[in-house]
Amino acid sequence: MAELTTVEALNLALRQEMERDDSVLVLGEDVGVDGGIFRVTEGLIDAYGEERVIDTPVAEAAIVGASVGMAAYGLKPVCEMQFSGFSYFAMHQIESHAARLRWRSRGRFGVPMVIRMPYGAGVKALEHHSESKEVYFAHTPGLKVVIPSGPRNARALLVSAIRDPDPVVFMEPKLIYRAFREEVPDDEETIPLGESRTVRDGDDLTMVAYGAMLHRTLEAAEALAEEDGVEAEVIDLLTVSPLDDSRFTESARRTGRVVVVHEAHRTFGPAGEIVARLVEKSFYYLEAPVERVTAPDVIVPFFAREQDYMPDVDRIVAGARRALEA
Amino acid sequence: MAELTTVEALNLALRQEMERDDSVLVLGEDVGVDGGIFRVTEGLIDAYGEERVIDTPVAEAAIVGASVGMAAYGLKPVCEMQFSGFSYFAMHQIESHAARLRWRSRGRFGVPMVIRMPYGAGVKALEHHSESKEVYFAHTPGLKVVIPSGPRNARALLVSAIRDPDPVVFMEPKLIYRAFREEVPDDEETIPLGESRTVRDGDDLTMVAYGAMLHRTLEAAEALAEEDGVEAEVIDLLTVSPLDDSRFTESARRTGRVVVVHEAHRTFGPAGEIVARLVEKSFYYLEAPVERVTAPDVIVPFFAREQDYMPDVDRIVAGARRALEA
Amino acid sequence: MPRETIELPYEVERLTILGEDGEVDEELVPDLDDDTLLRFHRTMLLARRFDERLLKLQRQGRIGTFAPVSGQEAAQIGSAACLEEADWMVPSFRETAAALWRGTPASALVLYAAGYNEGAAIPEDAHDFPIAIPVASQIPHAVGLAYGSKYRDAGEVVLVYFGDGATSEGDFHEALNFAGTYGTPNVFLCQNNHWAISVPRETQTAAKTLAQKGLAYGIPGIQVDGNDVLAVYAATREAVERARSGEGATLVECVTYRLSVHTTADDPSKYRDEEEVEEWKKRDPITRLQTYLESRDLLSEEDVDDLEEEIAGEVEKAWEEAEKRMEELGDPADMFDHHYAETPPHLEAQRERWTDG
Amino acid sequence: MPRETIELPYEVERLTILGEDGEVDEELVPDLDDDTLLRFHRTMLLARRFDERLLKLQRQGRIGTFAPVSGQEAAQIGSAACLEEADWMVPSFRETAAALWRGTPASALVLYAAGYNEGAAIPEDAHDFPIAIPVASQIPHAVGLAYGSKYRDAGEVVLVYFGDGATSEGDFHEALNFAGTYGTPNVFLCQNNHWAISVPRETQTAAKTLAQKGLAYGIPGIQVDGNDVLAVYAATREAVERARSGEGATLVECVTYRLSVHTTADDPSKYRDEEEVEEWKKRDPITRLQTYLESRDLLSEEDVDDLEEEIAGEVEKAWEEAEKRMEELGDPADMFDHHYAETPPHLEAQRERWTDG
Ligand SMILES: Cc1ncc(C[n+]2csc(CCOP(=O)(O)OP(=O)(O)O)c2C)c(N)n1
Ligand SMILES: Cc1ncc(C[n+]2csc(CCOP(=O)(O)OP(=O)(O)O)c2C)c(N)n1
Ligand SMILES: [Mg+2]
Ligand SMILES: [Mg+2]
Repeated sequence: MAELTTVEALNLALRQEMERDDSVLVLGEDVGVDGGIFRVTEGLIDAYGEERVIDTPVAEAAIVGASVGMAAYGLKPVCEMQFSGFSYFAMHQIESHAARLRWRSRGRFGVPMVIRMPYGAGVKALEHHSESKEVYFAHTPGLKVVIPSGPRNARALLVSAIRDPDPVVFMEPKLIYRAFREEVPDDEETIPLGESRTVRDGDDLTMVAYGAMLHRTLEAAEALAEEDGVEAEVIDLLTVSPLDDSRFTESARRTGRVVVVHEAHRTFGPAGEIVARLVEKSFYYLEAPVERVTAPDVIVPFFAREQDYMPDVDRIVAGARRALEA
Repeated sequence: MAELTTVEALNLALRQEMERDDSVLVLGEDVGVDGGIFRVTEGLIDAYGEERVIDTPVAEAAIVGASVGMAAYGLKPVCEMQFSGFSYFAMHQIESHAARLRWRSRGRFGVPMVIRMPYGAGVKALEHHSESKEVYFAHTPGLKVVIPSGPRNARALLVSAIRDPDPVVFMEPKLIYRAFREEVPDDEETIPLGESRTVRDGDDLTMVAYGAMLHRTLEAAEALAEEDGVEAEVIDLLTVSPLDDSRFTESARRTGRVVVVHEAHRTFGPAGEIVARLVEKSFYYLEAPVERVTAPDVIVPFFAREQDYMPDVDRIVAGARRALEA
Repeated sequence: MPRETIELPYEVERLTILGEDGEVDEELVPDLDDDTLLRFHRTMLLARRFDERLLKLQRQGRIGTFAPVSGQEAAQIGSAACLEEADWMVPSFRETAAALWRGTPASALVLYAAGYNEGAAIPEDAHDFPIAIPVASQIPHAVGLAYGSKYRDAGEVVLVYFGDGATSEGDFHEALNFAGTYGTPNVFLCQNNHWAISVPRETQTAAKTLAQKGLAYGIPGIQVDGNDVLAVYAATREAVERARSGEGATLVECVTYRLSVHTTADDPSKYRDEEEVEEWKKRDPITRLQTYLESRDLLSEEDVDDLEEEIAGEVEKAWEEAEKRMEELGDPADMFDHHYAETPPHLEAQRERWTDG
Repeated sequence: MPRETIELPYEVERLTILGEDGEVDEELVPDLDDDTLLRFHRTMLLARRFDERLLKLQRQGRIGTFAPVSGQEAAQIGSAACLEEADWMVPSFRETAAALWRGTPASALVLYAAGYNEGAAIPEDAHDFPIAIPVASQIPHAVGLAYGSKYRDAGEVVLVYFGDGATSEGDFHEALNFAGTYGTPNVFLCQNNHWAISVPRETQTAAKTLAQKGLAYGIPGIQVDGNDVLAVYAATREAVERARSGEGATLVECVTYRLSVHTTADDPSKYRDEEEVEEWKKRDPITRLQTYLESRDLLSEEDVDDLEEEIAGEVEKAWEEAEKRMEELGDPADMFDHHYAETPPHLEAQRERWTDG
């Protein structure tokens, strides 16, 4: 058991899976000698060699496309898009092949690959380095989309993603890469994909979040408890697709009031689906309009404005109060 | 005034705009000598020459990317993705440049381009030829997304899209390309982007649709009138982004019951946003859960199953009845 | 020091063995036994007749859009024949002849054209990829497969098909560049059939040959008369051997011609002259091989008649089998199948709800 | 008939004019007046000092990530200097020197690095594109611009910068192929600085040179000593003239070196030896030009001292100006600006709501 950052925890997951299974390969830009620009793949090339830890040319479509071929061959490629904002270069390979090859070949070729990508804002990065377009992937049948919220679940989810027989888009919130440490067991730990978790109990309000926003949401929940005497239940999605709506719709039936938080753009964003599920499954229990606290429909601004772009604790609290007071 | 199919009406729009403004150029695969595989660009090369009607190599990213450069230069490229299912090859150019160049250059370079793409199922086409991933574009700030529903509005909207100073993703429902004719005035006609329209009046139920699904929705509305004595108001979005929620939220306040219909996949699909807007703006008037009648979260099956995949009149009627009876 | 020419280890050759008149360059004729030559001929003829039959079925509205192979049989058979069973074949969307050679049942191809997903099913052990429609997008997969073969030291070679139009896509470029970098056992087989739908080869690229594009990736390129099954075989064979012996990838450009429509949705009269087609009909790869086999007394007119009859029966049977399969595939809810190894709950729920109406 | 070599109209040359020791090949020296040569030197030095200052500011946490230009000044100035004002310059993300040559205020570059969108603002008449971060994605834009110039018969040439890594991206390929097909007036200027972050040139592609990739598109390619400002100028000048006279595009590979970090987020000690850097420091393009100018008595040690002082002032002023601008840019609600020519109602509503909290 060690106190690890999310980066270290992800590295542990990769290392242990590579150790366990020689069909696990890592590929991407700068993942080898450099150890990944965020150091997630640090040291892997020394341990497993350049055949298994592959520094690639700058070519996202080929990284994903070659991974599809490797996966069909029976390997388990874990490929990296250096930032999620560059994954659009590979969108056709993701949508048209990674997500479809099992289906197209009627089960002959599964595609057990993971596409890792740092995503989200908050680390003062350049343009395109702070994107949250998880909807592109979550709206694509055949994919799974996983977004951890801390070192321990990041590690356990990545292990599950690697072992999953289907393609998983694994989006890593940059903001929590090094923001805090958590105890991460040395021994194997997995979390089933497709299950959300309740992080905080409460009966007055339901708050749904994931990734880096979970922490701001939790802070907001504490503030609400302290300042308003309101106990919010906070749910961490962990897997965005397939979306586990069992917890948040159940919670909403108890609380009647819901806030959804994400740093993706508002319109046609993830919260829309969550609201739709709430309406479908908990309509008669809703006492107020579901509040969406999201980034606005603007391109992520250069970093001087990024904290203004992202939902912050104040905005989440304000959204919660609107839901509570409506 | 002539009775035109949607294909002919789109051709008319292109022709008249090219005639009027020599900065309008058309480019794409097979748009020249062949006249487009659906004949939308038929005859343009004869009238305007191969400098203005450009047959390109098979390279979607370059088609969009070169169009961005042309638009910045001061031209008005109307480029074609042969099918929307191949637009993912250009996703990075669309997201990272077409949508951003005005913003990035702080207004110096507008990007007055149109990306035309046939979309949707129903014409017995091959894999990838029946896609409805409008959410990819609608969730992308900086773009506009337009989806006409018939010859007359297709023509008027395409003219508006060409004259628009910003990039417009113009998605043409293949199913209505030749399904019916409409009177289309010879003289110029435009429809402002960003405005929905009411196609049928009613006070019992609100139905929201667009593209090819509008017609099935209208049929369903007639069936409901006849069989159930229910008068449904039917709203045609026309522009999916920016989304005009004024009509459907107002209508919902009158009817209390809403059905949203689209052929895109259900989860994280367009209806989610519509439900969220309804919850935000008409919550207290909603008498029943909003019903989503959509394609399921499956890859568009090969064509033997495509009619099963798409919402049909029966399913829309069934959805409406659920909304009415809830 | 100043302005000097850089020595490039590069040369593009063009190979023809069997001339248009059926004459051969004896020195270059590859070592092939009579049976194999006859199998070449038979499969080429089968592909042609099958194509014709599909065209009719399409015109009758009994199947949907498909991409005819007519004219490209030599390019496909000559190349596919170089593969071992364990080697991998990665097609684009026009590889009917290659698929038949590899053992894909013709009925599966009919089923595919009739709009049934099951037509794309790949048998459990087959090392064949399903049809890939997005142009050039299958090329990176071939590199990934080849990487797998190399990593596992399996000795399997991966041959991937694509067209002249495909060479313009970014995926072509990225994939060949990967192959150059990693020395993967790939054969990149370009069927330059002169057209990408309505766009002629000259508009596709200003390069004189497509073979020379290999230079960009440090891999050899060769141009072959693609209607000459012996030349295609010889060149691909070399490429396969290079790959198998660990020397890396090769780009083989087969210069051939699409004698028919692009797909059944296409009307070539819009963009090309019938004369051009007539010219190419004279170079028909099947006639050419047939003349050669006749000249070697391996085939008689009678044999061909028998063969035609046999093939007609085979084609008929394929259609009947496909029809039967279509009936068996009665349940449209099968559209929910095969998205994930295990169907997730939301999809199960959708299937149930869908089935209930 | 059989196996013959295809005549390819292709040759890749390598050009050096100003040697590492400051000696020149007199025959090849381009016709440049003394003032221009001195401006080359001044701007190269300015770019270097500006770089150094930005690095300090970044280490102090006063600006964010940026990509230093050090080592590539000759490649950028020698090429940018070939453009007329009305010609177009399309940068990637490391073109500080070229931008300064083209008249971009240094303060704007600081503002950009400090995370303000206004730092990317392009003046109304400038024919310069803003920084493009997605590797190679700016290359197709350059082809579109050039198409516009050709269509309008404007005589404007479009020069686009990119790195060695960029040649692996599909966008590079598709764009150069378009240019070959349409004969657009483009100059494709590749700064091969030997590294793409941590990936060396040899891993990037198995091609011997990057210049030879032009062959794939039927356009000429030339390799230039990229630390030799005279050679860069001469080669680019030729390419610009070709383009301007309607003969189409050229690929120019400048062989140079990234002396500094990839960006300030990068730690090169992870992947390259300091010795390699030291080797390249000996070929510093500024020293080389300075030696030459001194040998021609165009520059003295004193001149350089004066220049250094002047430049130090200029750099200081840029920072002060940028600081002032940052204060003026007080309102974070400006993040809602410039998405559309006219802000649509939903975005106005979001801005209002956002401003209200
Ligand atoms: C990415 C993509 N863009 C466009 C299409 C539409 N399309 C189908 S085939 C084709 C031309 C392909 O030409 P070529 O590569 O020469 O192959 P051929 O059809 O001649 O066999 C095009 C543009 C497609 N299938 N995929
Ligand atoms: C599409 C894309 N993928 C990845 C990155 C991350 N990245 C930034 S620069 C770079 C390497 C570029 O190398 P090169 O083209 O040689 O340019 P240099 O940095 O050497 O100037 C990478 C991979 C990016 N910006 N864009
Ligand atoms: Mg072709
Ligand atoms: Mg570089």
